[in-house]
Amino acid sequence: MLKAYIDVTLKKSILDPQGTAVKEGLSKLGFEVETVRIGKHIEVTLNDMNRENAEKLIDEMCLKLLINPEIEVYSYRIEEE
Amino acid sequence: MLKAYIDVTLKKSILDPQGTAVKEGLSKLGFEVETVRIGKHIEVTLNDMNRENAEKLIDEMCLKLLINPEIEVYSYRIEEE
Amino acid sequence: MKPYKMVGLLEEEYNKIVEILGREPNETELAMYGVMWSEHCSYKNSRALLKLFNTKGLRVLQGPGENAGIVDIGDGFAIAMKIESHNHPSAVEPYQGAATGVGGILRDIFTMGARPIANLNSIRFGELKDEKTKKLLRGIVRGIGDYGNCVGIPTISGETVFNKCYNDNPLVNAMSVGILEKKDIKKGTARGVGNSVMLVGHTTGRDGIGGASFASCDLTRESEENRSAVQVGDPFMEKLLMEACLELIKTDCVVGIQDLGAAGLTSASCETASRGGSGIEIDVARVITREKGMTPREIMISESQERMLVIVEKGKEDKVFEIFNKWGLHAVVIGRVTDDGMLRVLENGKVVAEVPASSLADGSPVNYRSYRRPKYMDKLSNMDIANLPCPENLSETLITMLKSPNIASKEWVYSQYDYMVGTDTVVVPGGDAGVLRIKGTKKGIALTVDCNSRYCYLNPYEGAKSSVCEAARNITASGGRPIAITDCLNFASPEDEGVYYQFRNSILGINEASRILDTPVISGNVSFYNQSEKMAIYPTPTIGMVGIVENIENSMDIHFKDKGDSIILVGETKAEIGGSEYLSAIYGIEAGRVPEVHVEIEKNTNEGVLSAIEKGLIKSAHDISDGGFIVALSECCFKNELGVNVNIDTELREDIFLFSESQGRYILTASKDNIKDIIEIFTKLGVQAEVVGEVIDSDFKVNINGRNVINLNIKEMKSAWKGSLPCIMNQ
Amino acid sequence: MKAGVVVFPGSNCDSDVYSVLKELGADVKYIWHGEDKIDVDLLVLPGGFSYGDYLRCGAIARFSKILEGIYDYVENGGYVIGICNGFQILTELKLLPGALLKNMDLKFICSDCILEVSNDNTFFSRLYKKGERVNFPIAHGEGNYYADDETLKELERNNQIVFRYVNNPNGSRNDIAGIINKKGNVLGMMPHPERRASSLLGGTDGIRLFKGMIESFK
Ligand SMILES: Nc1ncnc2c1ncn2[C@@H]1O[C@H](COP(=O)(O)OP(=O)(O)O)[C@@H](O)[C@H]1O
Ligand SMILES: [Mg+2]
Repeated sequence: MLKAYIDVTLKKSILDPQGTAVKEGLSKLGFEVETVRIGKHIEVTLNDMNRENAEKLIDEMCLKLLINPEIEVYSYRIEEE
Repeated sequence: MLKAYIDVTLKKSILDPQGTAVKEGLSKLGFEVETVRIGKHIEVTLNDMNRENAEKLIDEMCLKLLINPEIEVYSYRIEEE
Repeated sequence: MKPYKMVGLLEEEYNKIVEILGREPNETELAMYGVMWSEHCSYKNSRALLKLFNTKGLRVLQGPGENAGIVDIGDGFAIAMKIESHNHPSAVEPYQGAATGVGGILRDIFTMGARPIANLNSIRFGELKDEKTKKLLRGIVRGIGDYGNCVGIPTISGETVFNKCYNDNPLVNAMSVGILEKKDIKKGTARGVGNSVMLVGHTTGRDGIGGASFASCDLTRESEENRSAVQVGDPFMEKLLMEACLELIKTDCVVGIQDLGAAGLTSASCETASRGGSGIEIDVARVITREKGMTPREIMISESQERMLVIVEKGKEDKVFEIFNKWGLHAVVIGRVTDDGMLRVLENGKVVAEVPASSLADGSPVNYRSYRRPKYMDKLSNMDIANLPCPENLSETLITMLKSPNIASKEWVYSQYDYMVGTDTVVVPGGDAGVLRIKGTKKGIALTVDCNSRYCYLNPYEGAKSSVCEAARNITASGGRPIAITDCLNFASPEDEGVYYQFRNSILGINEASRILDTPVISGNVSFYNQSEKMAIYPTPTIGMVGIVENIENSMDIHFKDKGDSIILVGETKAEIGGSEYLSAIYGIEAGRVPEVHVEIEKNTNEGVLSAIEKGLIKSAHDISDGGFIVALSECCFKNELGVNVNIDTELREDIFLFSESQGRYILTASKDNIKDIIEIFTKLGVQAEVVGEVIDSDFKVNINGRNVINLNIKEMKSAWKGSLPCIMNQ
Repeated sequence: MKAGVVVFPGSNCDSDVYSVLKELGADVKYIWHGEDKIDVDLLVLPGGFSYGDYLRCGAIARFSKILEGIYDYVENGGYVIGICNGFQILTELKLLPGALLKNMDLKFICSDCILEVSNDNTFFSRLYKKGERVNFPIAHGEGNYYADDETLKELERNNQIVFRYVNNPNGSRNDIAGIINKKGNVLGMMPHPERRASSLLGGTDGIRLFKGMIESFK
């Protein structure tokens, strides 16, 4: 089986108030960091197929449903399970 | 600068309603997949420090704020920026 | 460790099980007894006392014992209601703990055949100083909101209280209220040999295994590592399950229906069988599981959420499949009703557990605990508070009071709840009770939850009585006639004699008020062991109450409406600052004699207020509670930014008059023309009522015995009151 | 006018809008998401949490059977109003530009809300006056309207902004509370006009929106 690990984040140009809130939360606990951005992490398990097809499939899923290209970008890696 | 990419997911035994809904959504679009799990993706930029310290720091942040070990687990990778 | 200890049972309880079965229980059976005989499910430490409650009344269609109580509101309609605690899960995972608390209580309502129409909540936290408490508040409020909002049930009222006694043990009491036609009442009963037992809704997973026994122990380190006990809620599934169940109930195929709450399939099956005097046989292999390799034990005690057990008339299963299919939900036949009184669990046809259903449901030993008045009570109630200095600047003191988290506006909380969805909310949160219209009738219902736990700590009997009376005043001020109570009794360990004294006296106090006000207790919940190594919570018997508003056009809110209206103070103000918010917020003292409450007088006073409202004589009504007259007066001004000019003649010291929490009081406004009639109503009832001032533009002026003691501007007061919580939360 | 209120799994303001339309005498029905024909003059996408709003609000509902034909329906001049979750679905469908992000302060907000009518020259808003202030409640966690600069300019230029917040509660760009498509037959808005249709429930500002639509058909 294959497993795709997809990360979805807001486009750089869009404010990420959640990230800002977490950054502040961290700072209250004494952790000073430069920036925090928050997105979604999606893990999809696929039946066996060749990697190329898997990539094509994941791209399609992302563009059709998993992300909204108006506001989000994605990246992923695929591993054998 | 260092950048940590943290993935937070629900523990295996815990229901993931989001994942279930998305799996069904995908299936409606004709994508049949085995499982979908949805979590959070957090990107934290840190000032330069050695890797070991960075790892210690990220572990601490996760346990103190970013996750609830009651229901979530996390993993991360750190890269130079 | 002995196996019975692992499931939380005592040696004598184990021996009793052996006696019942005539043999040693196997692992699955033992686990089932463990969860069912836990405090949370068996009420073993409270059952004896709960029997004392006044549970009967002309309107009561269903008293305690079912998933929710039901009262008749006329016109063929009835109201189902219930309150339940989710304290322990919320302490460990605030968001999911609170969310699943709402989910559970909603299922209790639609199980009865009622459509949920309102949620309420009573939430209690430690001091709002440290980050930990803020995190709890954020998570719990978000959890309650997200769940209720998503299912589409308005959260129309509640209370939010802060006190250091809740530092380690926040309380989350969720209440839900539903409406049904009287003829549609359903019960959690299994009857009719051969009828099918169906499991519907979510799949079954390993989440929440052992939750019931988890809720019955102290919050110690060990439980903080007890990881699988928390569940994740799925409000979307709940919404579908609710719609499907309500649709199903309208058909003729349901014999009984019961939600799966604490102790999961075990409790649902043994309780339905026990209530119906029958037996149930189920095969766990038919249960749809989320994970592979779940054992019968795990399946039987899993507390996976959003599931229901339906007893279906033999041959009508297809109708169930059809309805659940339409909503995209699972429904499977997992067993059948038998007549041998046994709960028999099979795995692929092979018996893996077999015990008398009623022994699980009602067979646990009942503990008659001993109790003793704790020493602190005399010490605290005799403390001399009369000699505290009177603050020099009472305007400043009032501002400090308005900013204190217990008095400050709770908009930060309730604006995260959709309180309007369903378009029936006539009186929104932020006043006394919430009011809903009942479509298709002229009526409405008023709902509130209240408890003054500081009073209960200082004097459990009077405190519990006050809590009932406060709830009744909140209902009355909104134009409703109180008709029934649901209660959630949150206490520390029943094994402590002092705590058991608090518990017993609280019940007696509730009972006295409930009898006199004719508001029977129709459902409730007990939560013990709310304590940590460091401290125990104050006794907190939360009172949920429903009232009928005969004519919804007459429902009332607290807000002053027009300049020139007269302000009437109803009830007598005495030197009663013991246990008050004033002592606590200004002097840091929680002591003294709590205000006396005379339920008969309260009843008369309520009659008067209600009759003034129903005659259309008044424009606003607010009861006086935390913070006394002056705080209540301020609250009436904020929404429409109107001020007051008030003149008081009194023998009491100024601060004591202003902040006394004497019971049985209201602030009303009316146009000058109606004053005579209003005063007459109260005079006839022997209740004190007098005009103390009038509504003016934007100044807040109070004179006592001719001397100006408070002079403030409404905008300034409002920003102190409204800005306080957001400000603290953003720090 | 024939109106249809779509019921998705997880819709929960469906009956609220339905009752208002019904009371005003419209010929209104519910349309189950699994149906495949839009045979009404006005399609209402109600508020709620379709499919739990689990991935993004409206992302899954967009693929419902009933919405397969919506592009043709709109092309042919059929009217659509999306309220709250319905607005989110319309942006996911790309029938309206932009997207709705989490509220700026990350909290769900339920409250009264003052709007200014920016365009009174639409099928939906014709009974209001430009510049008029109305109170429609809001109740959403993700109502923060986002579109890129280019799109915003175009919305302004074409007068597509119908309602604006007077005190922006959620961070929406250009205070946008409701927009219409270029053609003028699809309106999306976060506030709930159906919650202001009775003086018992706080006011009747919202009722003119529904009246306006119904009267257009007379
Ligand atoms: N947790 C909550 N959920 C919903 N509404 C709340 C909550 N907390 C407070 N409120 C609202 O704020 C009002 C004022 O709170 P409080 O001062 O405790 O009222 P009261 O003393 O009249 O019971 C409540 O009546 C209720 O409408
Ligand atoms: Mg009150």
